[in-house]
Amino acid sequence: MKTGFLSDSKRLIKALIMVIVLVGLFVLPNVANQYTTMLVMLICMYIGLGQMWNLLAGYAGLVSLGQQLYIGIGGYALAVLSNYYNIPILIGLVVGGLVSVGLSVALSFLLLRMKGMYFAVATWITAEAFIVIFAGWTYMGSGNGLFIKAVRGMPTSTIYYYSLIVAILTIFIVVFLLRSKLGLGLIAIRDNDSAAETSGVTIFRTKLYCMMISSFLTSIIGGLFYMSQVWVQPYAAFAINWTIAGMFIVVIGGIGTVAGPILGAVIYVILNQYLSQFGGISMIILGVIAIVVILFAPKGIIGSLQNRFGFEILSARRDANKNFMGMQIQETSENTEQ
Amino acid sequence: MSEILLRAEDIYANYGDFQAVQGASFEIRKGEIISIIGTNGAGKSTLMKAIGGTLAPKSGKVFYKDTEITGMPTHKLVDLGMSQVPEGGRVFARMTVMDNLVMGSYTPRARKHKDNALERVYDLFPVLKEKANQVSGSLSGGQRQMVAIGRALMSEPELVCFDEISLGLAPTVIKDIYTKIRQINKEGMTIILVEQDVKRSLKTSDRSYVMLKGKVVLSGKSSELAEEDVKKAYFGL
Amino acid sequence: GGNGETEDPGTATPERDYILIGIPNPSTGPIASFGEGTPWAEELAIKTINEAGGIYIEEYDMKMPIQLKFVDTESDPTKASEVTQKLIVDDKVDMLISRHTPDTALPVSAMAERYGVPTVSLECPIDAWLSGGPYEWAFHSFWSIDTVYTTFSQTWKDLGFGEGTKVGILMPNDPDGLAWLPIFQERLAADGFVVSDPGRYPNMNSDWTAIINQFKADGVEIVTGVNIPPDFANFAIQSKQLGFEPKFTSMGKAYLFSSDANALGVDIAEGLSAEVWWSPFHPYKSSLTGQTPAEILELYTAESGRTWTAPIGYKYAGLEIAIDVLTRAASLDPEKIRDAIAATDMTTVVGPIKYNDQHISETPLVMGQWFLNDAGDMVELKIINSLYPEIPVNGEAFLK
Amino acid sequence: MSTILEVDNIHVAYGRTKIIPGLSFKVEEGQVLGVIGPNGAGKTTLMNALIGLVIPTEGKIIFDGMDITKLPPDKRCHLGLGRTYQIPRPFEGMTVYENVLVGATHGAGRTEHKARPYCTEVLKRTGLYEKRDTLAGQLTLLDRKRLEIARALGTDPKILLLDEVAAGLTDAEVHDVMDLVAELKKTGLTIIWIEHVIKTMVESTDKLLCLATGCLLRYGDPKETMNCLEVQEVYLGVDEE
Amino acid sequence: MDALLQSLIQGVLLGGLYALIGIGMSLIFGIVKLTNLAHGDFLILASYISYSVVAATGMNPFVSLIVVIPVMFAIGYIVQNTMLNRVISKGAEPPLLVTFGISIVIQNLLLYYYTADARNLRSPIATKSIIITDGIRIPYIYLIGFLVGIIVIVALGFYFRHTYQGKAIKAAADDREVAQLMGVNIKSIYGIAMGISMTTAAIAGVLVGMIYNFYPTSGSAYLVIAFAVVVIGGMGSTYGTLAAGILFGLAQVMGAHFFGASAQLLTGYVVLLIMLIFRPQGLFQR
Ligand SMILES: Nc1ncnc2c1ncn2[C@@H]1O[C@H](COP(=O)(O)OP(=O)(O)OP(=O)(O)O)[C@@H](O)[C@H]1O
Ligand SMILES: Nc1ncnc2c1ncn2[C@@H]1O[C@H](COP(=O)(O)OP(=O)(O)OP(=O)(O)O)[C@@H](O)[C@H]1O
Ligand SMILES: [Mg+2]
Ligand SMILES: [Mg+2]
Repeated sequence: MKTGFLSDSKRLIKALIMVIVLVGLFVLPNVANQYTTMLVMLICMYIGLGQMWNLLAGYAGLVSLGQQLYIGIGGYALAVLSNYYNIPILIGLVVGGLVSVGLSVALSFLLLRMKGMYFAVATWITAEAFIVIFAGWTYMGSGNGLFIKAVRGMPTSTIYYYSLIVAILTIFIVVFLLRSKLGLGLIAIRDNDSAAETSGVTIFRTKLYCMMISSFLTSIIGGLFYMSQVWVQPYAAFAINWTIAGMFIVVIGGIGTVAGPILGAVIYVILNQYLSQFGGISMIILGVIAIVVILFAPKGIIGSLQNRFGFEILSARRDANKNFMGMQIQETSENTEQ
Repeated sequence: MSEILLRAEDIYANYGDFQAVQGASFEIRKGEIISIIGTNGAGKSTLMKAIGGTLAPKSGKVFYKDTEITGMPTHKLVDLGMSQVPEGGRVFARMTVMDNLVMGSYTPRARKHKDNALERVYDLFPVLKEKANQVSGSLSGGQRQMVAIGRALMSEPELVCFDEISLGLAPTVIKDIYTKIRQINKEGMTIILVEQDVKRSLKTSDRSYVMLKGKVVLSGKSSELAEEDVKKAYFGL
Repeated sequence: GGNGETEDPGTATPERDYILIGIPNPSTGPIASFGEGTPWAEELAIKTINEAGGIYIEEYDMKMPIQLKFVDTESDPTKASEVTQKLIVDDKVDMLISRHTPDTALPVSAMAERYGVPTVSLECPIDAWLSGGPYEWAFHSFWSIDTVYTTFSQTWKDLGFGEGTKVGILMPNDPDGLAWLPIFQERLAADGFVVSDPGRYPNMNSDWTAIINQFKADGVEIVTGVNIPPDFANFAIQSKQLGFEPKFTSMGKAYLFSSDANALGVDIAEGLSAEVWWSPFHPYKSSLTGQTPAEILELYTAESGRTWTAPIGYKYAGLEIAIDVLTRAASLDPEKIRDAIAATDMTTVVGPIKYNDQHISETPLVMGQWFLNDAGDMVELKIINSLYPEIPVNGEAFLK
Repeated sequence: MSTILEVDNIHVAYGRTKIIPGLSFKVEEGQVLGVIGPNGAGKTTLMNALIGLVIPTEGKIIFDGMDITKLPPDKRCHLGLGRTYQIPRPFEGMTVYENVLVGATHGAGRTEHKARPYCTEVLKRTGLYEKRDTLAGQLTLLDRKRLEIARALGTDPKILLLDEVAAGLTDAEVHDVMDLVAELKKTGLTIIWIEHVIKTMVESTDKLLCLATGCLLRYGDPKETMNCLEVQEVYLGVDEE
Repeated sequence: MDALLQSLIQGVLLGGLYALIGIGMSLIFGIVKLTNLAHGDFLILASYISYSVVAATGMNPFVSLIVVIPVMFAIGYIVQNTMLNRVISKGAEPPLLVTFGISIVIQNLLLYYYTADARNLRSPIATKSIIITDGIRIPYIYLIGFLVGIIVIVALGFYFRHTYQGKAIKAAADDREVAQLMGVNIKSIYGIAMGISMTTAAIAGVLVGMIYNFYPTSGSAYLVIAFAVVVIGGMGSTYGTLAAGILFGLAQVMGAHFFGASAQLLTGYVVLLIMLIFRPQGLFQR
């Protein structure tokens, strides 16, 4: 058993590392070159996207193929509010998030009736339907989409900070959520819904909260993406590619882990940037990498490392002996009986 | 004495790093009923899995009629005439009762006798005939166990292994089952019983093996084993 | 503003000894057929100047060769924007060339504006490109939809379709369709044509019965619009199945390339007419080598074994403009390059380029029709109508 | 003693198949009620109806003076009905401790902090304390059954519904369960217990109910129920021992 | 009136084709519990294989099936055995990503070998119809598609209901381990299931290639259709898939008939979502 002192000092070191990393990230645009800043900015956005997909699929068992819906809403909210009403960008972000929450609540009554792959497919089809709706909606610029004129000149560093904050927020929220009662209920539902229900977990409400949180943040991330891209257009905004990117990030990194999407996003962004110059074969390479990683590490990179070395970074697991708050490297249970 | 049908030598089996079976050996002759007993977690089911091919043993050898079958894929073993009823009344939940039973006669050898075998199973468990077209996932616990047993019998095996056969069955049915087991044994089927119910298994079997913490700690003719010894071995006293 | 973000070399020793031009290209994905011919055409264009040692740059007092950096947009505007940012901030390109449909041209131009990178944009209808403006750093050349209509309607009138002719319009709900629609509606009406409009169908529409029924009911004689190739193919085949055979079809985008036209089958393809932005029959010459479009395309076919496509001309022209601009600017200072672009006045293989104050230069467009070849197993394009006197007609329009 | 649960002429059906065609009985607070009956008699179905996984087509279920016939399972759990599953359904991705914690927080409405000591106590009582950090997916059958009980207890129920928790256990282990039940009874918990192990039923229940094809065959004192001729016929079989 | 009848006919016929596109996916989805995001691309792969065969031999596209089917079956079998079997027990997401990886690899390999040019398997009957009245015609090719769809689906229904192998596939999906204990070769049975799914994709691919032009990226459009059909019909339900295909096809065509071309896709989706409200587990799922 570890002594209190030991775990305390471990915790201190951990906290110290975190602070250093955070400070480093916050001063990055001032010290690093512009490309590094841009890379980290993209990584932050994709971390957020991944975390939110992971929250749904990895923890709540809601394998969604429709996260692009909220990305699109986030982008459009920004465009509509800033173009038509001159509303500041940040407010636009939040309003987009709230609209998404509303939408997710409305859709929940439909989607949460479904389970497993029905849910997955239904979420996707819903997003596809939104392509059709937005493409036919003159106010939204129809198939042409809208230019978000207000962000045309926005410097990368500004978007960088927004993205960084949102990424940290998503990680924080996921960790916090999982260590909360809600997270416990989510995992219980994922493992066995009727047993969870008879254990007192209110399935609909628990899933609903999860969907609301994820739609809110995904939508904000969508806003960030479109801040950087300026042009929002229905076929791209509601494209399945967003969810696929999230899925790639999470599954490669390690589903059901908090660190997985972080690593996954780093790999995804760097790989994409690097491969883009290989023209015709870049996609083949990406596809092959995805397949190979999954075949040899089906739990993702972090998941497999955790299995091998028996620790978990940013664990959501509760230790029966210890208080669970505070971020510490915990050893997972070795089997007690021998 | 009749020939040895199955022989397991010094089997080790693991789940990850955890050793569930640590050097267990046993044998069974044609026409015998043996029972393997032991507390929960003794490794009985694991041993059966290791023999039946669903879990690759870490080391040790298994022979069936003098051919080594260690590590052979399960479906081949079934072709050879080994059948198993895994614990916990596992049925093909989305298939009908009838289809579950029919799946029992999957091997080419058994297909020929499908209709006969089906009649016999219905005879043993009349309720299954009533429920023939019900999806087996919606059966009661006991009914599932019946399906699992019936299904194994459908394959007309030479050797069948029942893991916790009476689990969840009502007393009448248990009695029937044991009568039936003795009967099919007389008809030539060799049987391994894995049971919790020590008394009943000692009474039914020719020989018994007692397992403790992954090892066989006692074995002998069931009728000659003293209850005291069994108890001791059982709890490792 | 973000324009201050580009760094100013300022020193006399260059970071690198070449000029770097970034070219996002849809090499994969749905519009990959536009991306075909890259990098062949671009490399052909820079060959002579690089062999001559490159372009003189004043700041460094030396000649610098041109290097091109291609990135794949996967036909996706999101990707296009990401890889363009990489070109700008990582590779620090001196210029961007953006082309091939709004899905590429718009996001690339938008990134050019954000980071202040001088950009030559081509091959995206002017109207669509302008919707992303106003532009400070990007300059565009292609034709406008108005010209398309004028060209189309001129052909119809020449064929004897007069006032009262029933024209069915087939416009999808995509940037092209939506841009074409109001202009066609307005001008068709002004010309006295009777319009039958079944509404905005979505791309990759799988069934055309309702549309065909309406065209049949309205007695449509001419069908016009702008479609992605698979949609038109499907529409045309179903029309035939259901017994709808318009007298004349003038469609944008749907069968520009020989492969698309021939995939329709000769029975359908023969007689279809389309807008032609560039062809071997265009009379212009390369500002770099004096080669004619016919010569360039002959070379292309010889080297790649593939038939020509119009985007190849625009790929080539983009570099013609870039080289001309850099030669005049003799500098890698973004602002100087930008000013040089603004002052462009030249003729490329696709026609004359001279930007107006909206950063637009319109390139010529003519009418083409698909004719059965001598063997009768393929169709080939001929020009049947031209508003530009310098581009000659080489086939006689016919009704089917 | 007061009546804690009243089942009033309930009819239960799955689709068109009627399983329970009208059943009524009452359970007194603090009692242990045994339920026996042939396979497929409807015991588990009855339990499903009590817990809310299936809603009776007719009749009423009254718990603590409240009509709960149509409440969903989670609400019933909050009110104080806890159950185990005949075929164990642990949350496989969670540790044993977390399994119990789910019920203790969501079911009993405690905060996680407050639930902690309670869970520890439940784990100790059910003999799972040693394995608290094991993933539930790796447990043996017995431990899964124990976990079923532990998880149900975690919800802090007023009525505990046990579905064949002793099946497959050795005599000694069955005794452990019986002791546990006796102990729980002392704390005032009402228990409804389905089991096929007759001896256990006779010894540890206050009342015994025998179901056959969904109907009440006999309800009363355990010994009397056992001795009833009809029960012997449909359930026990003619004794040969 | 003619227009309405024409739309009805077209909707039903299109539906048969949709069912054929969806059936292979439904099978794998419902029985092996695998969401095959590459189904559409496999279908188009079959179209290209047929294209190559036709180009090389000049045979009728239908006849090319004697080559295309075995090739597609083998591809399905191999893909399942070398890749999907390894991840199938690891939850829903890893197979999802693997099939997506396969999807982009197929798309881009096709692009690489066949370029982005439009292709088709046009045969002379492609533009011919049975003329009933001047306003009502039944295109041969759609009629063939419809009939083939029905034949394939009925055959599959029979296969799963009445053959040992069909039952073994279902059994293996329900409980791998126990299926092995019945003598099922678990390694090959999923491969066979995928092979069958690919066989239907081969047939659908050839039909689609005869009706529509195809490109390396065409697969995604068919994936959406397959998904819609599967969700409406209920996973793994063969006749459900047929009914769903027809319902979806009719919904689209009638939507366009009554509300204009812009409503075509949307009506399809709306019908689908309404279906889901009332039958969240699909039309024919219990
Ligand atoms: N899938 C698994 N993963 C890890 N450990 C396991 C697994 N299955 C069983 N074990 C462990 O292996 C040991 C032996 O288990 P086994 O199921 O063979 O026991 P048993 O004798 O059949 O017990 P029971 O009578 O309860 O069925 C137990 O300690 C159990 O915890
Ligand atoms: N979903 C369902 N659809 C149709 N019939 C069902 C369904 N669930 C259960 N049944 C039937 O209801 C009857 C009662 O089942 P139940 O599980 O209540 O029996 P039980 O008394 O618990 O039996 P056991 O002792 O074997 O566990 C059985 O005949 C079973 O086949
Ligand atoms: Mg066991
Ligand atoms: Mg039961």
